[in-house]
Amino acid sequence: MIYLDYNATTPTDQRVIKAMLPYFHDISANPSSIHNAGQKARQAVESARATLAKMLKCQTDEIYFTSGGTESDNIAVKGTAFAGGKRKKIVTSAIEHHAVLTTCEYMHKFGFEIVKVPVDQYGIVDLNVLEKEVDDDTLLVSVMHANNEIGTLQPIREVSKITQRHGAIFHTDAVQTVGKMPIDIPSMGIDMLSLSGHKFYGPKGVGALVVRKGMRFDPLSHGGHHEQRKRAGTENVPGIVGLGKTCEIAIDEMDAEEKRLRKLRDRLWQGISTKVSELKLNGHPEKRLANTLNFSVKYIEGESMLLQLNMNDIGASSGSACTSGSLEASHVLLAMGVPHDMAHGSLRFSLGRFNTETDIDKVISVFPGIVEKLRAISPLYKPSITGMHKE
Amino acid sequence: MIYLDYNATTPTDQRVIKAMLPYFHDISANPSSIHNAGQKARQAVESARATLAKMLKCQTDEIYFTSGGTESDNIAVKGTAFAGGKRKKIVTSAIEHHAVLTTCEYMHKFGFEIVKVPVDQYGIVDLNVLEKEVDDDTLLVSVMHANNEIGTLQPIREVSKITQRHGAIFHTDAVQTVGKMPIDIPSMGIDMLSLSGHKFYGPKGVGALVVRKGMRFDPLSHGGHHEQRKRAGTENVPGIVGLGKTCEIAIDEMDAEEKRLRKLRDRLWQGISTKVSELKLNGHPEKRLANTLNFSVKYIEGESMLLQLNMNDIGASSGSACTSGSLEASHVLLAMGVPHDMAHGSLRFSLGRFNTETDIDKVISVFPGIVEKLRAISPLYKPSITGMHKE
Amino acid sequence: MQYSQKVMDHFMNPRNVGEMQDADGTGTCGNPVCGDLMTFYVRIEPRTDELEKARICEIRFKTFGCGAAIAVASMASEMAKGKTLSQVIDLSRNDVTDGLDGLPPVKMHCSNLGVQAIHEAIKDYLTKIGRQDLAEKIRGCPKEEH
Amino acid sequence: MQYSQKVMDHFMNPRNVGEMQDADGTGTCGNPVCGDLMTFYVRIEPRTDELEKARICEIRFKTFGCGAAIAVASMASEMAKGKTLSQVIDLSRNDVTDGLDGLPPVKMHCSNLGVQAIHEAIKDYLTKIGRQDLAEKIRGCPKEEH
Ligand SMILES: Cc1ncc(COP(=O)(O)O)c(C=O)c1O
Ligand SMILES: Cc1ncc(COP(=O)(O)O)c(C=O)c1O
Repeated sequence: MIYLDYNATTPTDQRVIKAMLPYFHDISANPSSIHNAGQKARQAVESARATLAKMLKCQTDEIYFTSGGTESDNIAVKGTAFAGGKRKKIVTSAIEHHAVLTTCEYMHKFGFEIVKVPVDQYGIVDLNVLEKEVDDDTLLVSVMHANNEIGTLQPIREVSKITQRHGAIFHTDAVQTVGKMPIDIPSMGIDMLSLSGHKFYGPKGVGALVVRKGMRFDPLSHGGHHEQRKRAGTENVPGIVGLGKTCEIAIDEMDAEEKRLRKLRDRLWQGISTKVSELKLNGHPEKRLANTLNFSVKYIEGESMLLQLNMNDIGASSGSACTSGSLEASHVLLAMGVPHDMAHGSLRFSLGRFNTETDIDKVISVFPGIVEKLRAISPLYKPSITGMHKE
Repeated sequence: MIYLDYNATTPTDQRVIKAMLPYFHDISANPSSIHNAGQKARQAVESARATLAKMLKCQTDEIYFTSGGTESDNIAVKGTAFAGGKRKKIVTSAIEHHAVLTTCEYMHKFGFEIVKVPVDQYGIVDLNVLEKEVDDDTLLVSVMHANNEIGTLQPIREVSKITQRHGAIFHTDAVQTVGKMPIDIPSMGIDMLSLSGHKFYGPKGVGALVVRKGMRFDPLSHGGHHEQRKRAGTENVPGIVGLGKTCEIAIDEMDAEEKRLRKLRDRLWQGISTKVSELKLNGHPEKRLANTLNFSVKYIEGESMLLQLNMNDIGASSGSACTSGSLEASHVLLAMGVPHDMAHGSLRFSLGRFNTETDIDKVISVFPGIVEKLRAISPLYKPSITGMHKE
Repeated sequence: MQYSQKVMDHFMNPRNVGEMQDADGTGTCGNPVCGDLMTFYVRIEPRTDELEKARICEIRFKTFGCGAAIAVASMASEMAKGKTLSQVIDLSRNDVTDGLDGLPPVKMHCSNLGVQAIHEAIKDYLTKIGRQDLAEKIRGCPKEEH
Repeated sequence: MQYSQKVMDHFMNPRNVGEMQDADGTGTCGNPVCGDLMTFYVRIEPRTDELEKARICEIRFKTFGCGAAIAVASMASEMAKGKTLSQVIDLSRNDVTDGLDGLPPVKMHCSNLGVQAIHEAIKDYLTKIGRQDLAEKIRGCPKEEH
């Protein structure tokens, strides 16, 4: 299969698997145990923590290991909200991942006011609205670094500055950027940051929340005295070791990889958009993850394209409701003002480490036929009667 | 190292590692993706779920995968509490794992009354008190199946009956029993059950919460539509596959293993207690996990014994405060009425799959010397002046 | 999404796709907001109002929608073809789903659209031949698409 | 728990362990409830009340406690031995911790017990020789062990 769904998840790098392997059986004790076996596990965990800190330019004791991006996001939102204080407003954006969005909405139940700041046609948060909404009652501002569906990058520094002016906490979901582009937590003014291993060639089921010193938050899971008493549960040692190795590799390779993927992605869009009519690029043309291409195909629906691609051994994803088990189209595309039918007709190709030019050219050669076939059976597409449809 | 700390964590079985390996790289897509790669991952997850259901005699859709025992316990307590309803009382036992105990205590903040039912000298919950405390205002009763420190087994069926009489929900933390002894969720009257992979030769960072159909609970982590929308986050596919394999092995081997370990453990206690004076067995002599031996050594402290054992390449654990980073001795031993100094002087040997008679005999031969050495420097031990001390 | 082989077969090779310029009845259910839209065209023979006699002798459809929607439309068209109107009115979503060897739970809503749109086409036919009274008795698309 | 090599050395081979039947001063800090208890015995020479002259010429201890507690007692005993009372009174927990190349954060409370119990033994000595006034100026064990 030509895998073009790296934003959904990535295969674990073989070097990462190799680094993890000894920690399943040979060095498998509990890092909280005082015997030598436990201490070896402890050292491995702390050394991974140091690598993460190095990559993100933060302190080691600012890193809390979690089970993934979703848990990190939930800790950031619920943890800060439950930690108390007088502020009762949470400001987020309309295009957050559900791990932030649904979590914020859930906090309504606990008396918090939730404000979702709108985005422009490219999916960039409206800083004017943000500026107006963030006030001295605002506890938390959560705006993601890059959107997973469209890849659009947010103006993190500006959001942080507005947040700081009102003494609120700034959280960013950086699940899609960590390991793909440089991040400098202090200079970007980030108070809390979520990341997830499996989005950049690390293992699934492990992530981290970075919390700058001095921030108060309640644990999401209570229990033993792990992770500075802020995240209970026996440490997933192989997972954490794997995450450390993942970061080590990313530090070395991300720049070159970024350039390579941008070229491949642009080749893909170039190839497809010259061959297929009536496409619409979703997301910002430049301020966008180098590996992400999202566009809508007029008159046809996303899942049916995915199935056809799948029959051609190409794996991608769609912002169509039909793939998510709900009737709603992608909240991200709708928030950007994409009409419902075009939102249902969206496709996301997200590229990664194992893609080659040959992969891309295969997609370019196969895709037009798929569109043609599906448009032929679409009641919305009537070229014979109306000629070329326009927007 | 002679590892005798299996209740803290177990090495992952080589067969489990082997089962997991293909799911890191080769079959590594997101189970929510509709392409073939995603569907292969989905099938692996669902097949693991079926194995768990088989082991626990429950339905497949009653199983929710989590990141471990702590998370499962937290979902059970917080999820039920936050789901709403009029009932405002949570009844638990004084000897629960911190993942239950601290979590219950935390719920006080949200207006819940928490009652910790005391235990007898063997660590068995007082059913009379439980009977009195569980009432029509009780939302949840959480009593563990076997205690991790002393191994004592709780009268689950009786607790369940009392709970049911008042229409409350019965949760049991079975982290220490799943895979070690047979569990039949319906016939034991369990509504919710927590388990954790790394306690029975599965991977760390994966566990499950079993919830009988019809029980309402709020997710602990909100986000995508995973696990019937009750536990968001990209599935830890290799971990889940590993957990499935772990259960498969347990189904086959647990009976024979239980007998073998009981013999080894009794040999250990027999050997130590005939050679060392003034020991006290902690936990119930019979109603106890087959692999767990906990006792207190008068006049000396646990961690110092652990360090000496460690110098002899033996790994064990202790209920002493000194190992946990708090000044309090084990809440379990104190709840059983063990005096503070004896609680500080407790040791836990927990046996497992890779222990042999040779291991046990080594411990028996080394241990008396360690006790002698430490007693010689203890101000509490004065055999020369008072002769043999008595309780 | 686990689709049966039947679903995939109908999705990849949908039967009776197309339009019909001079259809006796046409029916459309769904809308692009929900991500599914189906239009059916039927030709009736004999063109009578006797539901037991009039048959769907030709049927065509077009679909905007997911794999399930396309397969459902194709399967429904096959099931309706050659049957009397009375038989077609008795067709249910379950018949279509069963014909496809089942659908994933999240896709069940698609299975309704197929028969609904065909029923809508029959209503259209009956209305056109002056039998609003009969047409009204048939349920076509639901008023509100959620 | 990551102990330094020095800690492990003192733990495995504690110096000056034992009791003293006719000690000039004894001091006990800690209690078994907290898991740490130390008793120090000191012999003073010359047995004067001049803090600059009187020296701890012999010292013994017994400890109930964790590895850190035992190592701390051993290190503190070595540091105090041969020193004048004035010098010993100036000894702090940090001196002991530094002498041991540090202790894990959770063990820092142990490091206090060592000097405190020796100070307590000096208080006892000064009291016995009739200098309560001097004894009162020295801080021994804290009133309440948490
Ligand atoms: C932007 C973003 N945030 C959060 C998540 C959730 O991360 P995880 O799947 O590790 O829970 C994802 C991916 O699913 C994501 O893309
Ligand atoms: C009885 C019991 N409950 C819960 C837990 C927590 O499980 P985990 O470490 O998988 O979070 C443990 C072990 O740590 C335990 O022994």
